[in-house]
Parts: sequence; structure tokens; C-alpha cells
Amino acid sequence: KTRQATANESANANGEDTVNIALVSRGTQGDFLNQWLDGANKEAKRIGANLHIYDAKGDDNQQILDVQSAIATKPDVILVDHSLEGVTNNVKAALDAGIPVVGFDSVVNDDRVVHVSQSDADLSKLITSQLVKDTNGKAEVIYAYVAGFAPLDRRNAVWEKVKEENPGLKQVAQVGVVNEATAQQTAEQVKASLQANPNVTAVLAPYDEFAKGAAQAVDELGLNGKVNVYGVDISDADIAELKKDNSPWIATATTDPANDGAVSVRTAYLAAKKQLGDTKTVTVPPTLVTGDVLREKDITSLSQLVTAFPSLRTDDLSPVEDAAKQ
Amino acid sequence: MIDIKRVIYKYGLLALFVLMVVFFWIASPAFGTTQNVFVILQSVSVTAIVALGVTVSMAVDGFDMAAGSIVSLSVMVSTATQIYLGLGAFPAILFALLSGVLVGVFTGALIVFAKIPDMLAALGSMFAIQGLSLIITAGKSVSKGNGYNGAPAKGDFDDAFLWIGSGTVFTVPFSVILMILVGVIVAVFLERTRTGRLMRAIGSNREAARLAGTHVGAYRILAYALSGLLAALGGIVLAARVGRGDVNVGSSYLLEAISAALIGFAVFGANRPNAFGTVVGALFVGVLVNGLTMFNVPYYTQDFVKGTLLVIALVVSFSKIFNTQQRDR
Amino acid sequence: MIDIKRVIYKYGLLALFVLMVVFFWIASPAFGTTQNVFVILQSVSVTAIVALGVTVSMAVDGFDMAAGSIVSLSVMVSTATQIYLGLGAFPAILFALLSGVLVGVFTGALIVFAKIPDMLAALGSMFAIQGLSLIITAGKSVSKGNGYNGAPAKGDFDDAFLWIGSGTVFTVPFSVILMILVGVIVAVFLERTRTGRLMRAIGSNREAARLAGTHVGAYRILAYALSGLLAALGGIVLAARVGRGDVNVGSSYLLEAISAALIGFAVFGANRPNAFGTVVGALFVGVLVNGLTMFNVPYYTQDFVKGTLLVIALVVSFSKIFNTQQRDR
Amino acid sequence: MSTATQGAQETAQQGGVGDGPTARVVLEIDNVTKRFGATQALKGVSFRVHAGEILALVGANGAGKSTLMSIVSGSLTPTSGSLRVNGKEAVLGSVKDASASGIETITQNVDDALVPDATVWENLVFPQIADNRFGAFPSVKAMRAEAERIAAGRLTIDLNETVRHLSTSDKQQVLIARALASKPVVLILDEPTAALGVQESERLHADVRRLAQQGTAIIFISHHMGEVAELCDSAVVLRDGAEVATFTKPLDTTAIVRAMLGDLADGLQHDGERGDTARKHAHTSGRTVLSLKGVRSFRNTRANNIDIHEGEVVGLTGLIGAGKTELISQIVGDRPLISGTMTLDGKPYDPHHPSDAIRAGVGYVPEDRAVQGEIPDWSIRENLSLPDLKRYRHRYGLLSFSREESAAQHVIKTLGIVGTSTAPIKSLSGGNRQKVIVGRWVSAQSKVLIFDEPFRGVDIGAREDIARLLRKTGTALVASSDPEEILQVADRILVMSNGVITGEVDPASTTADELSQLIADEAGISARRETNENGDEAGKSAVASDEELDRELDKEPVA
Ligand SMILES: Nc1ncnc2c1ncn2[C@@H]1O[C@H](COP(=O)(O)OP(=O)(O)OP(=O)(O)O)[C@@H](O)[C@H]1O
Ligand SMILES: Nc1ncnc2c1ncn2[C@@H]1O[C@H](COP(=O)(O)OP(=O)(O)OP(=O)(O)O)[C@@H](O)[C@H]1O
Ligand SMILES: [Mg+2]
Ligand SMILES: [Mg+2]
Repeated sequence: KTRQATANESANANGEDTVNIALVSRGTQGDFLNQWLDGANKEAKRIGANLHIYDAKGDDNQQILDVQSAIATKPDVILVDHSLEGVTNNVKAALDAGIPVVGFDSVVNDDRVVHVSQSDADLSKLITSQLVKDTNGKAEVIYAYVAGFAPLDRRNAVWEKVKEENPGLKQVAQVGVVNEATAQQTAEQVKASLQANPNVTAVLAPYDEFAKGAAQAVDELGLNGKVNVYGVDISDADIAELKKDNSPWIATATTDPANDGAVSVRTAYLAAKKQLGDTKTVTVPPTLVTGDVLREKDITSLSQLVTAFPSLRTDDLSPVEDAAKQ
Repeated sequence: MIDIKRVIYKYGLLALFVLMVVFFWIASPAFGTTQNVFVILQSVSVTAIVALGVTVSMAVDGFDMAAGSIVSLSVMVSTATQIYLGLGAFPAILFALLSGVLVGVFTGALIVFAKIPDMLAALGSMFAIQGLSLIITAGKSVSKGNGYNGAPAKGDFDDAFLWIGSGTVFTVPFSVILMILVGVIVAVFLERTRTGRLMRAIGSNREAARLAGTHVGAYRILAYALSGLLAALGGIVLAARVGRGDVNVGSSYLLEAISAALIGFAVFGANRPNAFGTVVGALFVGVLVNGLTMFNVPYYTQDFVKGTLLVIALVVSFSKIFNTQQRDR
Repeated sequence: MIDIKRVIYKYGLLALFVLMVVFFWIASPAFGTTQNVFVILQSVSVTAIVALGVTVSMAVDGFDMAAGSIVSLSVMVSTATQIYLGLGAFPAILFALLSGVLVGVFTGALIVFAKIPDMLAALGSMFAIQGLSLIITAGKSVSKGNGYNGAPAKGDFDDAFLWIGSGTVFTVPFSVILMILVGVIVAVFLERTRTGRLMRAIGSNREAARLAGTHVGAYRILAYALSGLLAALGGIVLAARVGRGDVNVGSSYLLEAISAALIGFAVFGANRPNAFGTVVGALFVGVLVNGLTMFNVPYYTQDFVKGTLLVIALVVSFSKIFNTQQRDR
Repeated sequence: MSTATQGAQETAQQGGVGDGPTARVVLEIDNVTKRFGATQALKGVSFRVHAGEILALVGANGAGKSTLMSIVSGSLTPTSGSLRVNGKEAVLGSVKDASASGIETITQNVDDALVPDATVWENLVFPQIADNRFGAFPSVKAMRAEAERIAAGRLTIDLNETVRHLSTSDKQQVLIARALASKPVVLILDEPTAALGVQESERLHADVRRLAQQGTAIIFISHHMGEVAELCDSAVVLRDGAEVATFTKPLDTTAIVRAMLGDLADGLQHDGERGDTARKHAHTSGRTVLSLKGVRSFRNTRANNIDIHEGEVVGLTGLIGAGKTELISQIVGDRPLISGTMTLDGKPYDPHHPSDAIRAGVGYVPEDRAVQGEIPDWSIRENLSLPDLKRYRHRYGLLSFSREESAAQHVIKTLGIVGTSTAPIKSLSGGNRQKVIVGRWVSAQSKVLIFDEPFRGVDIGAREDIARLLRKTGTALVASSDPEEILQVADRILVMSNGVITGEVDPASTTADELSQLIADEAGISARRETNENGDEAGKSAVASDEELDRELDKEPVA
């Protein structure tokens, strides 16, 4: 309460200078990032911040340089998303120049950086425990995973532990491809695996592109009801998939990407205003979204999703009031 | 002696293919089931259709690098027509095919009228079209129930449209039938029709073809238009199977289609773009991926095996044995 | 009259480039700052270096489609050498460059000895190498503190290695200096050295070069080896900049490098692979992307603008104006 | 080995060259064989060449001349056999080594040996660059100086010109200059005069003689018996890959032709100089088939009127660059008409594309077979049917292979093409390839045939076959810069000089020498006239008004 009050005061004190946030994005393609960005944009508008977006199109090298470019424009705060170690030097430079840095799901090794994250471990725990519950810890499982992608690696660590704890779960095959047609090509692989392993009853696909592919594979082989898909993440397209009658993709553990973006922007805003205090990490807790609920409440888009799963919205994290009220 | 060499040259790749199939069949009981055969055929259908288009462009000594982006465009157009505009399967298919043909004609026109080298022109088209298909949906993927930029959806996928992706005719998936049909048509077109023959003449010696009375420019544009048409058809099948318009899905089909068409050069020792070879090329990769996945070979090893096998196939087909035909340099 | 046309043909693309720079400069004060100039140059340095290699392969009428995968391989080798094996910058660079050269020689050998067509051979290499660089790390990315397959890391990035990516010489980033150096060397090599001349002769008419006493096969292999070397150098710069080894990072550089090399054809009306043009081509795209980002143009529009500008640039350079040189057909 | 070959061996032994006691053997070819897949191209050829000797290597198309010379020059490796240069065993299969031991070659297809995107001077010094004569960083100045030295007194073309833009004859001049630069021990010329005009040929002959006097051995391949008899000291005849006879000076061309063609020769009565016995006088009805009115070769030269009557073969001759091809390419729709009008069978004829010409019934054989005629990867059959594919369409618009095959068989028989219908055209010898291109019009119902240099690289037998085809179809316009050829086939010869038809000649009352003289003279006269008339800006004003130019035409239109 008190913190928010000060925020309003300072905004009122010098109304002209809106907060300039340089958003240095690793990539804006793909539904997750797209919706994340949507959320960030809307939130920036709401709280009256100015968002300048750099898009590295998935190229780490470009993102590093973008941080450098951003520093040159002297923003009030730099928000990086999904960045890897490489940006560290430039992030340090920014911090040294007195520009606070907030990272979303980023790997930046500097104590001064404020981290916002959707905890991959939590996501993975939530969905795997659902899997364990549904199968009573006894099932043949196809696992979709490609090593080398940090979030997937973190989600994988949890699954490794779950397997140890539940000897009844047998991972009979590991599949996965990551490229522009991830869903499609994962589908082909899952189909092949399902052919080779007819006793499989669950597919763990802790990434929505994998999950979509797995669902398509089960659909095309007509194994609906026999094989269930457990996923992670959500998007408009994912909702359509989950909501389909008899969809094999029955549950997904997720945060709301738009909410993630909003939280990140708010945190950056507060960091710029130096109102975060000692907070160095902001973690967005995940929610389990199930097809049953989506069908029941006839949800078709992310914006409606929050009405069915209010826990997806985390306004209490780094709260900032509307610009109008400020 | 020489005859054996010729046989290896002509049938080496096919033999390798058959060997591979036999091996997988014996090693894994699930591989040879009818269902799995269909799974494989379905998995290569989009690649094969796109690759057949690329083959046509190669026939006139061109190279449709824009094919992948046309797949993306077609996916976006066909899904957006239904979801954003609320129109049915027929207009969706029509618009998608039309967009493919238009891009093809555009590329062809750049080549013929603006005299831009083939690859360069196709690259230009590719970039422009890649951008265009993103703009259609403001960079988002198109899915059921979601209209343009947050607006409510005006329609839903037409069942007839989805049938293209999931329907069967006498238990055979429609996409497989479509692939075979397109393969046969392209083969007949290139080998047995006047237009196809003239296209191949252009591909081999443009100037000679022109002086023998061929309207070279028109045929080159036509070849790209056909390539665009088939790429768009591939996009439609993809969109119908997935029931969703994913951004940029097409780009990964470009490389696969090129591989298939190039492997096809080696089939029957054709040493030139040919429809049958292209389909075999697509199947070759499809069977390999399917078989390896069945053996639970990790993804990163699969790529290596795929690459190594491709190289071996090429060496068997092109080296030494091939020499008997050509001057030794 | 014709002279003006010639001028447009020769300098059209450069003029467009200069216009674009001037426009951005006037429109955005941040664009022209020294720092931003370095950012742009740095952002194109990897692309340019790889593209210069591709240019060399194009000079012998080849086409190194494996360049992107060599970048990936080099990234993996150079990072794994330091992290997994605990060796320093020098062996890391050496092994990476060596791996690039080896792949180049392998591709070249496939082409020359096994007589596989250029693109096909490079494609084979590409697939095999893509797989290989995944196998090196069992499909994982290499990062500080993580050893092979869960084992503890044996070493850390050598500062000398990281300096390649982030060091400066008199405020100029080293990678920029490297790019300029490689550009000059390749230009001098292709235009002024015996080897370069012979390579270009081979590219123009292989048979004539052979009849004039050139060891065509050796030079073709050499061209691919050089292309591999430069692709590997690009990979080293990339790895040093990013400070980690990511799977498959290189593949996106293939298309960019090809674009740069192809746009380069149009610079000074060369209409053939040339080093200066390649660097300009890379800069062209780099400046465009940087400028558009400054104007906060959404990414999905950027692609379209990029594509359209590329097409316009090509049309200006190749159409009509070009005709004055050629017979109108 | 056949008895014929053995006989030839003996002749070769006794034949020698009586060039005095100084004549030393510089090249010994010993029992060379070459097999291409199933084709035995060479069946064991042996002969010797002496210093200062000009040796003609003759034989019908596909006899193996080019193959043998490719082996000698190191660009092909023989299946068996050996070579000795100056008594030393030569390394086989390396152009560089052949060149180092003093063997230089001018290839039959000049485009094979030149780098099209490089300048003339660069091409002149390429072998030296390759040979590392200029070091790792060749200086442009040094290379240019060397190129100028090579070109001095021999090349008149701009050394900075890109080779791609040169005419065939200029390209050949470049190659010859380049080969002579290294003062070779043996110089091989593979049909060098096939693409040359009278003057250029004369100059080449002079060059060759001078070189021979300086001691260079020359192997000269040619289908022109007149040239062979005049220029060469001896002749080796190849037939079907075997050496069948050797002749020494004075060369009996009739005997040579007989040896070349074997039984086939009996059907020919050839005097080696002119084929007028083979030419039958035209039985023209006088009806005009193709009529050209006010048509020009070049924008700045005067217009020509030409009428071609039914059943006559009109020859068009003139020096290289006279404008024959320029004129023809307008008739066949390859290039837009500069001025004037054309009628075909009395109807207006205005082709905008070669297809228009073909549809109107004009059959065309272009000048440059390799670049403009062949589809190299295709079989003989497919090459034959290319311009007329509509004829082979049957059900559902699909092509009928059987019809195509029988048509191909007919052509192969008619023209005596050596090869099966499914053999790729690139596996044929030069002359046979030319026959295939000509053969496209054998069964087409063309109203008029327009052949541009159809006899390039064609042996005497084939020349007869093509001439017979021309006469059978009847109406034709044949361009050739070879007086001998044109006299053999034409009923009426138009002499062109600098784009203008300056005279008409009756072949019956003219010899090759007279015609050569006329061509050369006309060229000189018209060159002078050109400078007089167009001394000022006349060239431009001529373009301004066609009528004006036509009024200037004092003469009645030719023909
Ligand atoms: N690369 C090749 N592959 C297959 N056969 C070939 C090849 N080159 C030549 N031949 C065959 O070898 C024989 C000799 O050909 P060559 O070119 O030496 O004849 P030539 O005497 O030079 O004829 P021309 O007077 O027509 O030039 C021909 O039958 C030809 O078809
Ligand atoms: N008056 C002129 N105006 C323009 N160009 C000319 C003129 N005279 C000669 N030329 C040039 O000479 C060449 C004539 O070539 P063309 O091919 O028509 O001659 P040709 O008689 O067929 O000789 P060839 O035996 O070389 O085929 C053209 O390239 C042309 O550029
Ligand atoms: Mg020959
Ligand atoms: Mg001519």
C-alpha cells in the first residue's frame, strides 16, 4: 500500500516524464512471446509507460547488440526476456550506467538484476503430479523433450525426479524436434512411437508446440480416450486444441503469458522508479488448465481464460495503478 | 561388368530404399502394418507435394526458394479466410491456391521481365511473402474461436476443409491420395505433355528452346506459377491436418522439399529433376525418420543418420559408376 | 541517355543504400551515433564473414549450402573444447577452424571425386554436419559450468576467446575489424591473386580453365575449404559473442549469408559473386533492420519491408537498365 | 585389328614425309585406343608427325579425329596406347604436361576453351597464369603487357572486350593467338576454318605455313578437301576409329574421300573442289515463296530486296560479319524487323518470335549449333521432335512416343546419322550433331528452309545428305561464308557485303576461286563506298528515314 502511494506521488510530481522502458526481446515470434508482448503493451499503456521494443528474432547475438543499442537511448529501465548468459556484459554496462535491468525468464548473472519468472520447476511439478494422479503412477509414457533449450532443460530435471519417485512410470520413448514446424514434426514422431509402443497411455509434452503435435498424433491414430497428453503453456490456439471434444490433450500447466508480460512491465516500471525495495525475484505461480473446464465455461480465448481460472491473473505482483489514477 | 555398374547407377538409390524398408520391417513388427504405412505416407505428403512443385521449377532450370514461404502464406490465407472472414472451405481453398499462383507469377515475372537471376528473385519473393503472411494475422497464429487481433472470430473451420487433412477414402487418408495424384500428374506433365517437354528443353538450353519456337518467358512464369500452386496445395493440406494457422510453419518445408527433389535426381539415374524421383526422395526421408523413431533413436542421432545415409545414397548413385557415362576429367 | 542507365545499373543499389542511410540518419538522431554504427557493423559481422565464404564457393560456380551448419559445428566445437575439455582459446579456435576446413574439403571431395552436383553434395554435408554438431554435446547446449552429459565442466571460457566477441581496438569492436579484414582479404584474393583468378575462370567456364592447364578439382575443393574456414570463423565470433554453444544457431545464418552474397551480385553491376558486394549486401540488410527497429516498426512488418526493399533493389539493378547490355528477348 | 588398319600401318611406314633429311619425328602416336562405355571410338591408331610437317587428319563425322586429338593434347586419357614427343614418353591425361612438352590445341568448339566472363587479354594469358608464370599475385600490368605481345600483329579486336560478346571467328582468333604464343612443337587445329570466312582462312593458312617453316609440326583437321590439298603435306585418314590410309603430297583428294567414306563414296562423284555434279539445276516455277522488301541487316546500312522462288536454293555468302546472320535472324523472328516488309506465299509475314516463323512454315537452323541448337541432355529423338511437338500429340494431348520414334528413325536413315535414336546428342561427334539439328526439318512440311551455316563441321558425305534434303524440300535460303560449300548447294548465290547485297552469281559458271575473289573485292568496295557516303553523320540520317534510304538505292533490287 505505502509503496504504491509513493509511486503515484512521484508520477504526479513530474507528470511529463513518462517512464521509458526498453524491452529487449529475444524474439517476438511464436504465440507465447506474442501474447506476452500483448500483455506487456497493454499494461504499459495502462500504467502510462513508454515501451520501445527490440526484437532479436531468436538470435542471441542480435539480442546482445540490442541491449547495447538500448543503452545508447538512455531508457529508464531495460527489460530483457529469455536472454542467455551472453547479454551479461552489456547488462552490467547498463547497470553501471545507472539503468536498472529486469529480466523475464532470463539467465543473467548479476545480483543487481531483478528476475521475473514463470517457474519452470513449478510448471513441471504441477503437470507431472497430474499425470501421476491420473495414472496412479503406473503407465508407459512417451516423453517429448529436446535438450539444449533452458526452460525445457529445467522442466526435464523435475521429470527425471518424478520418474525416480514413481518406478511404475516407464518412459518408453523420447521424441521431439524444434524448428518452425515443431508441432507438425513432433506429431509424426509421436505417431511412429505410438505405433511401436501400443501400450502407451500418456504423453508428457512440457511445451505447447510438443503438446499440440502429440494431440494431433493421437487424434490421427484415433487413440482418443486411451492416450492422454499432458502439456505446459497456453495460447489461443492451445485453448482451441484443449477445448475440442474428446481432445487427447487434457491438461496443461501454465501461467498466462499476457499476465507474465504485464507483471514484467510493472516490475520494470517499479525498478525505474526505484520502488522495488529489496525485491530481486518475482515468481508467477502456475495454474492447471483442463479441457473439461474450458468446455464447461465455453472459453475460446486467453482473455476469457482468466474468468475461468482467476488464479492466472496476478495483479498483486508488483502492483501499479492506472495512469489515469496516478 | 559395365552392365552391373549401370544397374547400380540406375537402381542404387532405389535398392538402398528397399533394403532400408526390409530392414525396418524385419526389425520392428509395427513398421510394416498398414496403419504405419499410412502414417509414413501421411507424414511425407506435404513435403512431397511441395517438392513436386519445386521439381517443376527446377525443370526450367529455376529454383523456387519461395516455396516454403508460399506454404506459410497458404496456411495463413486458408485459415484466416475461414476464421476471420467466416467463409467456407471452397473460398478458403480458392484464395490459398490463388495466393500461391500469384506469388509464383510474381517470382516468374521478376525473373523474366526484370531479368533478375532465378534464385535472387525467388529469395526476394520469399522475404516479401514471409512478411506478408505475418501481416495477415498481425504475427499471430490463427486458431478456432479467435478473430483478427482480439476481435471475435467470424467463423469456424469448415468440416469439408478439415476433411482434406483427416478424411479417408476406403481407409486411405485423403492427403496420401492427393500426394499420389499430384505425383502422377506432375510426372505425366513433365514427361508426356508438350508443355512439360518444352519446359525441360528450356531447363537444358534456353536459347535453343527459344529458337525452336518456344515462348521461353511464358513457360518459365508458368513453371513458377505451378510451383506456387503446389506449394499452396501443400499449405492447405498442412492447415487442414493441423486445424490451425501457425506462423511460418512453411519455412522448414523448404529444405525438406529441396532435399527430396535433389535426391530424386539420383533415382533411376535420371540426373535431372523428375517427379517420380522426388516422391521417392520424400519417402526415403520419411521412412528413415519413422523407422529410427520406432527404434527410439534420439533426435540428434537421427539427423546424423539421415545425413550420412543421404551422402551414401548420393555417392552410390553419382560416383565412379556415373563416370562411365561422362568424359573423365 | 544510355550512360545514365549504365550509371543506375552500376550504382543503383549503392545509391539506394546511401539514400536509406541518409534517411535514417535525418529521421532518427540515434541512428548516426558512433555507437549505433558499431552496433550495426557488429550485428552484420557474423553474417558478412559467412557470406564471404559463400561468395568464394560461388566463385567456382558452387554453392555452399553447408555454411550454416558449419557455423553451428564451429560454435559447438569451440565451446566444447573450452568447457568439456578445459582447453584454452587457441586450441578452441584451431579445432573450430579445422572442423570447418574439414567439412569444406569433404563437400568438395564429394563434388569432385564422387561427382555429386554441388548443391546436392553441400546438402548432404549439411545434414550430416547438423547431426554431428548435435552428437558432440548429446543434443545439449554448451554453457558455462555444465560438463558433458551432466559431468562437471572441466574448464571455463578463456578470456582471450571471449575477447573476440566483445573486445575493442581503439573503441572499434574486434569483430568489426575482423569482418573488414576478411572482406579485404577475400576481395584481394578473388580479384588479384592467381588462385582467385583461376577460381573465377573455373566458375565461368570449367572446361576452358581445365584446357588452360588448371587443376580444376583441386581449386574447387579449395574453394569449399575456404568457405568452410570462413563459416567456422563466423561461428567462433558468434560463440565468443554469445558465450555459449547453442544447438543449431547457425542455420539462420545460411539464408542471411546467401541473401548478402546474392544482393552483392548487383553492386557495381558486377553480376557475379564479389567480396565487396557481399559486404554491402550484408550491411544493406543490417542497416534496414536497425533503422526499422529504431522506428519501433513491429517485427512482422519489418520482414515485409525488408523483402519489398530487396525486391525493389533487385529490380532497379537488373531490369530494363540491364537490358542495354543484353539483347532484348 | 582389321586388315585395313594393318595396310594403313604399312603405308604410314613407307609414307613418311619427304621433307628432306632434316625432317625429324616430333610426335609418335602408338596404338592408341579409346572406349566410351559401349562405343569404341578409337581402335588402335598409330602414326608419326615430323617437324615442319602439315599433316591433315581427315575422316567422316564420328571417325574419331577429335577424340584422338583430345588424347594427344592431354584432355582425355586413352584406354590404351602411348605417345612420344621428341622421343620422350609423354605423360597422358594432363593438359598441363602436354602443353609443357610442346603440344598446343585449338579445340573444335571454341567456347570450350575460353572463359566467357573474362576479357580478351585475360584469356590470352590464362595458361600462363595457370602455369604460375606471373606468380601468386599476378600484376595486371605484366599480364596486359604479355597479352599485348601475344596479340601484336595478329589480333585487331579490343583486348578489354569481354569474350562473351565476341563473334565465333574472333573467339577463334583469340585462341589461335594464344596457342602460338608458346611456340609449340606440335600445334593441333581441330576444324579451325569451319567457322572462318575466306579472308580469315587465308590468313590462318599463311600463319600455319609460316609456323611449319619455323619447324612446328601441324596437325590440321578439316572437312574441306580443297584446303587440305592446298595446305597440307600429308594426310592420315581415319574411319570408324581406325587409321585406314596415309597419303603424301601431292594429295589426291578423290582418293582421300574414297578412303574416308569407304563404300559410301561410290555414290558420290566428288572432285574435291566443287560438288556441281551433285547439284541439280533448279526447276523453279517462278512463283515467289518468300519475299523481302526493304529489309536491312543493320540500322545504318541500306535496305535489300530478296525474292526466293519455289524450288530454288538461294545461297547467301559474304565475309564474316557481312550481316548474313543479322538478316536471317529477322526472317525467322529471332530479332524484330529493322525496316521493310516480308511476304510468305503472298501473304504478309511478320514474325515476332521464332514460333511465329515455324507456324508460318519457315524451318530454321541457327548458326551456332551448340548454343542455339542442341538440347544437350536429350536424346537424338527428343532433339529432333522439339520444334514440332504438336505433331506428336495424340489422346488427351499426351505425346506419342511411338510416333516420335518412327519419325526419328526416318530422319536418322535419311541423313545417315551415326547413333541410335535414344543416344544422348552430346555423345555424338560434331558433324552428327549438326545433322540432328538439320534433321528437325526433314519431315516437317516447311514452305521454306532458312539454314545459317549448316555445313560447319560436316563431312563431305553429310554435306551431300544435307544438300539433298535442301533440294528435296526445294525452297531454301542458305547462308555460308565458305564459297566451296555455297557453290555446291546453291542454284543462285547472293553476295553480301557490309549488310548490303552487292551482286548475284550463277554457280554454274563460277569457280570457288572466282567467288572468293568477288567476295573479297566487294567487301573492299563497299567499305570504301561506306566511308564516302557516310563520311559525316550519314549513318544516323539513314536511320531517320527509310524511304530516303530506299530512294538512294540506285540499283534495281537484286533478284
Ligand atoms: N564423351 C563421349 N561419350 C561417348 N561417346 C563419345 C564421346 N565423345 C566421342 N564419342 C564417340 O566417339 C566417336 C568419335 O567422336 P569424335 O568426336 O572423335 O569424332 P570426329 O572424328 O571428331 O567427328 P567430327 O568430324 O564430326 O567432329 C563418335 O562415335 C562419338 O559418338
Ligand atoms: N554496319 C554495321 N552496323 C552495325 N553492326 C555491324 C555493321 N557491320 C558489321 N556489324 C557487326 O558485325 C556483326 C555481323 O554479324 P553477322 O553474324 O550478321 O555476320 P555474318 O555475315 O553472319 O558473319 P558470320 O560468318 O560471322 O556469321 C554483328 O555482330 C554486328 O555487330
Ligand atoms: Mg570433331
Ligand atoms: Mg553468320
